[in-house]
Amino acid sequence: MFSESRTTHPGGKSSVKTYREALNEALRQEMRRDPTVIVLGEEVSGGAGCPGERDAYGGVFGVTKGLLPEFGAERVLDTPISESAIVGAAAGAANNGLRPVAELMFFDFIGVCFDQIFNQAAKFRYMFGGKSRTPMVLRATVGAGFRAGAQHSNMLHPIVTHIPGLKVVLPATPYDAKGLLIQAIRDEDPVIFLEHKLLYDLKGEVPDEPYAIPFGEAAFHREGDDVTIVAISAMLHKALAAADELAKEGISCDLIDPRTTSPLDEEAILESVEVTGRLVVVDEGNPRCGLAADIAALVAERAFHALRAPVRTVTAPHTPVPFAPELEDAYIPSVEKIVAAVREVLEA
Amino acid sequence: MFSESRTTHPGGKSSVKTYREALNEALRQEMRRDPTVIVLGEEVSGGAGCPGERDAYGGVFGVTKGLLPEFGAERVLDTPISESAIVGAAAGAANNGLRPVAELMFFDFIGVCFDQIFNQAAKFRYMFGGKSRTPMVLRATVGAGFRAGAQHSNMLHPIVTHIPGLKVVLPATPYDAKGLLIQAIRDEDPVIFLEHKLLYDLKGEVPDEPYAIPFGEAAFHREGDDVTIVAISAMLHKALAAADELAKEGISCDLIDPRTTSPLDEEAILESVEVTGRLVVVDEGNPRCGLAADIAALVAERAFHALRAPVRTVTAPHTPVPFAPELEDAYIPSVEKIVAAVREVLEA
Amino acid sequence: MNYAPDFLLRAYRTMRTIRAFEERCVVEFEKGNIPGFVHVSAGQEAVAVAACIDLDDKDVIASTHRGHGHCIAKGCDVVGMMKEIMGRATGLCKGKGGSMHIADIDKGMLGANAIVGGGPPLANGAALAAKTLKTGRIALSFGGDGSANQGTVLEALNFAVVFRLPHVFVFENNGYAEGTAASYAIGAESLTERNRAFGLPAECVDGIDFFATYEVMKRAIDRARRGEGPSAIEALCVRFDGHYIGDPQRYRAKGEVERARAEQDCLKRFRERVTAEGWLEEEALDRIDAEVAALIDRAVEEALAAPRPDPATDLLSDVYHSY
Amino acid sequence: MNYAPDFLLRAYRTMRTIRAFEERCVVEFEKGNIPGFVHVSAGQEAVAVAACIDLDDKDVIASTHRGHGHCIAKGCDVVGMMKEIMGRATGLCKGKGGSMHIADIDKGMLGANAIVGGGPPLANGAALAAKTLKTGRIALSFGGDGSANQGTVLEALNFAVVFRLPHVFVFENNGYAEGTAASYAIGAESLTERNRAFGLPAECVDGIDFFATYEVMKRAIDRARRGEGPSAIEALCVRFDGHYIGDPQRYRAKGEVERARAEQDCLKRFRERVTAEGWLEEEALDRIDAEVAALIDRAVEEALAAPRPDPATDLLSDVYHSY
Ligand SMILES: Cc1ncc(C[n+]2csc(CCOP(=O)(O)OP(=O)(O)O)c2C)c(N)n1
Ligand SMILES: Cc1ncc(C[n+]2csc(CCOP(=O)(O)OP(=O)(O)O)c2C)c(N)n1
Ligand SMILES: [Mg+2]
Ligand SMILES: [Mg+2]
Repeated sequence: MFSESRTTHPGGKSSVKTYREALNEALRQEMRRDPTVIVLGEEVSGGAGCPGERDAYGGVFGVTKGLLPEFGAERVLDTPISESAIVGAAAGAANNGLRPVAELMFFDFIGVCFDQIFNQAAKFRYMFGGKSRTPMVLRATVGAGFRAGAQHSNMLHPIVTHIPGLKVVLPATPYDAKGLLIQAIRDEDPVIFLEHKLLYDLKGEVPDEPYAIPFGEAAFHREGDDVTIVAISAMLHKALAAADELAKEGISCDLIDPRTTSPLDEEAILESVEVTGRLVVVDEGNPRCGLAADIAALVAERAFHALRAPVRTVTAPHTPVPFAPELEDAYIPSVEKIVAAVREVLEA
Repeated sequence: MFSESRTTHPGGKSSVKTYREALNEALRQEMRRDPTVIVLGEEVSGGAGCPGERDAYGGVFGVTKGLLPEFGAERVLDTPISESAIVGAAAGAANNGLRPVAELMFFDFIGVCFDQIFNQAAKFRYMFGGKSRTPMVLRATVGAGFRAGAQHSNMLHPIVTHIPGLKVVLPATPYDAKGLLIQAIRDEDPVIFLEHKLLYDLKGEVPDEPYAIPFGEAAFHREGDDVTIVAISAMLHKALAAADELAKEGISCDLIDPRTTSPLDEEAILESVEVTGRLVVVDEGNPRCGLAADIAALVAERAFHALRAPVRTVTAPHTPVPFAPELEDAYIPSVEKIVAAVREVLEA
Repeated sequence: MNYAPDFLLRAYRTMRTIRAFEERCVVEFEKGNIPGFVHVSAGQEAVAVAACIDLDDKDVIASTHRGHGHCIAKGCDVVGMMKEIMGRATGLCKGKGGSMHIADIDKGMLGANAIVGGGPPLANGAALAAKTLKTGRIALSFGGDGSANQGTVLEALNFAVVFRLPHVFVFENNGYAEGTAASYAIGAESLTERNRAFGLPAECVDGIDFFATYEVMKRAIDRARRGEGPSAIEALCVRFDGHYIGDPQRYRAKGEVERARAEQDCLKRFRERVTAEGWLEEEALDRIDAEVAALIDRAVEEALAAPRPDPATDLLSDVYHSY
Repeated sequence: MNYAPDFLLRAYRTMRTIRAFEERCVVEFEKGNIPGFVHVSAGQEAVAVAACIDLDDKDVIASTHRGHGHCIAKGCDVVGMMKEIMGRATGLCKGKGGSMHIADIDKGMLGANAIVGGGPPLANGAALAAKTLKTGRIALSFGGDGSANQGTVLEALNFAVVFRLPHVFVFENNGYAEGTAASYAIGAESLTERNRAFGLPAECVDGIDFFATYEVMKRAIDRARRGEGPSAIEALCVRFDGHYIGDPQRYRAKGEVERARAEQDCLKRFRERVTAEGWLEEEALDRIDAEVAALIDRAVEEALAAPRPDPATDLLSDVYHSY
């Protein structure tokens, strides 16, 4: 089942694919269509300079598998561990005729290359008076649940959402993964494309043909008029479970996945709250200056008169991501917490 | 006049000092008191290795002037242009007996050293199960209005406020500058200390003796019951002007400067809104996932029932900082915009 | 080497244009006509021109906070530049960039850069595009002695070597990074040896001597164009002015600047050489000086008369291609 | 050099402990007793031990994602380590860190580091503290061949030279960074030459040979202790396992790992040497093997029985000293 959205999906055949496969297909199809699309990053194929096989990894999560054999080392570049050089190369190349898809492996590594992202790629167009085009994609994995600890489990989407000049995408389904990645590659602006590491094996029906999902268009996953739930990335699935549980009690939720945090489909959220009068925002990121606060503030400012209860945000706590499974599980917003938040806003 | 706050300022003599002088005095007094306090950064004295004078700059804004002559090159270190090495050195030294005050010059340079800040210094204590202490201060200048363009004029406080493990301080007055910097140096956690470049010449009465202003305690600059205005850093002064203008029309504002965004004095804001029922948040940062949204969300979640009007945020737009004076002036929240926002929430 | 008169005239005109532009920037800044803070490159003209004179519009340079000279050497319109630096709507970047972010993509000028070390990774990208698309273009980045200690620059060197990118790294060693000596901040005995150890040809040249510098640049550029990979050039030069306009420069020795202006002026050296060798006549050079002076006068005049940006239309535009 | 039997026994015991610990990690991981992903250092023991054996608790090391060996060599309690890696409340970091963030400040172990290149800037800090406070301590950082291309590491080298910090940079070159060859990713012909060009003594050593490695380390450490500044050591070594436990290692040659285990085992080499020289008896070494095996059994047993953290009390604590 496709996520419902204002975008109509393409006709033609479709098949069940994982999120990983959907991403891989998007890359493959765009690389076939457009010879200026290149992929670069650490281990995007794997085996560079080694005595064994090339394409040994195809990305640490296997997303870029098979690209090297098909497109060759000129278009699939395994790089040294030099993230500033990777992002800089992508940004510079994007201004000079390529459409690079750079991979940062874990988005937690943003700290060693943030300048090239936020001061360079993001600002070129504005600083240069509109004359620059930076059609680059920066792919990376985000999120907790992998027992990978404090330096490999962050979301960090609020940090890039904050930055003018960047677009920020967080697909939650295989369908969205393919369509949004194709849009990201075709887009003329720098796009931060964040894949949740717990979603790679998620399956869903995905059209075989290429299709692009426009940015700034939310997907509507459940319709209801008691409460609006906004959830993104892996949290969509927790929110779906919560909505289904609540449905059993006759509570109907309007469940919206913005899919892109920049641009944000403000209208979808505001229109929903106009109807429900109640808002729960679920986000796996940390709370302070986070996405949940951003959306809560939007509603408090622009749909206040429709609000019939306090806004509720369900987020990770203001702590790093802990390693121990018990702690990590408690860190990540749970279905129970979402259900409880919905009940609270209904009772308020 | 001191800013009013729950902190009582020390007795003894005081004198009129600039924000710059207040910061310099804080550094000097703490360095005298505690031999483990060191200062490092680019041009913190200036003239290293040069044929001319040492202490040629004393910091590009003169804040660290005179420290080298008094404390010597062992405690006042001019560094190469290597921000990751600077922050890493501070974090590593802080775990080994020093209290480094590192300077990043412009906070816009965070992009080349963000990993050492957010993945290292900020997370040590948690990752190491509470066994680490990282008493370091990272000073930097923030803000627009200097005609310095897109890469030297950002606020970026939301990005560090987002990160668990960091404390974030933005003094708006000479009195707060001194007291908060002393607290920052004595604090056992990593502190991001952000000085607004338009404030360095601001004058105010400052006690001559050392004093520390606790973090997480807002300062109350005007008392009123029509509307709560929250404003930080240079925006406090715009908000003061707005409040004074509104006072002429009989509109009384409760004007709160949180002074630290992490920890945030949530109670001060919530209590005020309980009385006024109306909130305007003024922040020079960009709007998305910004501080204004953070505070608006706090109130929408925790003081909703007191709210009698939509929350209004007055921020910079979602653009880089432009160079041309006309554009930069329009970028920065103005007194007129604050006044208009207050009128709006009063009319709503 | 044999230099065509045309080449020499072009080199001289460009160097003189930079000098006159920079000197005028100081004047206009002090008059209050230029906002912000401005870093001029007077004294370093020979490096900029030697590096760029053989490049064409499709080759790409990445510059620094001290970028006016690189812009002019790369062919940017000085009137558009002056307008930009004065924050005018018709400036090269519509007044949104200013001195520290001036750029002209059409001229292969990928921007000044207010982040020390910001440019070399970007120039790698331009070089990568050239290599992948087989355009035969090259990229060239500028950086100061201070920038050489920035991690982004060091990793960019290695990256360029690994991918054999057509990228010439130019390090303008003017002895200072703000008020810190290059010899203090670079721990290595020799920046050039350190560069070379990254696995690319590295040379050190007297950046006051246009001809020596040109020859070194040419070798590196030709090599890059032949697809043989990157090179690194350290050009020793002198900054005639402060780090920024208004810098009291207390860290410099007394008389240092005066001596440098008298004895280490690349323009004077150029003039002496070309007239001594009988390659050009004094009169031709004087004529250029006069023409350049007139051009700069016109640039300032036009810039002062140029419209200022309008917040209503210009503040929010140009952030995205579409949003 | 003359080695006291005591020293040799200690070296052997530590190396054996690392080997046994790592081999057991693989077993326990595969049983599902260790969550997350884990990088073991079997094969590289000689480097860790040679680097740390002369350090005391007050000296500081900064480690990497492949840090168990460094921890053990620095004197961390293996029971506490196993608990940590299993995510237990009584682990070295209360289960909050895990394999990639294990640390023990009391033992001068400033943390594994899941960010490649994260450690060297931090070790500079420890070295700076030692220098400023004149404690006579030194700092030592570990990094892989892959980490050598990270800008943070390169600038940390220069920074250490500028301030003459008592910091020994150890680069464990095991030929691979994940599935990328060191020879591919390091553009320079020689990492050691590149290091040396930063202005510090640099050496390359056979990291399989404990004795050779120890001598090189000792020179560097003594030098640092004498206040003569940093050094960089590249130790050539072999990673017996995959990049992470479970890595199919398709990028390695067929038979490569088996050959390495047979021919390039630092523990076997050590044994051969000490017995051939008549420095130690086989029995003494066997006894150590047995004792270590028992210790690791006990570590696993205790770890499996150890309490798990309680979200109610442990999730929100330890973020700040005070807030
Ligand atoms: C990342 C970063 N750090 C510090 C600065 C502040 N800064 C601007 S120019 C400069 C000195 C640069 O020296 P050098 O590279 O030698 O260039 P020069 O000014 O001599 O042309 C410094 C420290 C900056 N702009 N960016
Ligand atoms: C900044 C950063 N980039 C990439 C990674 C992913 N990563 C983890 S280990 C590793 C390889 C490191 O290779 P090397 O330094 O040789 O150490 P080894 O694994 O061989 O011990 C990579 C790429 C990371 N953790 N951090
Ligand atoms: Mg310089
Ligand atoms: Mg390795």
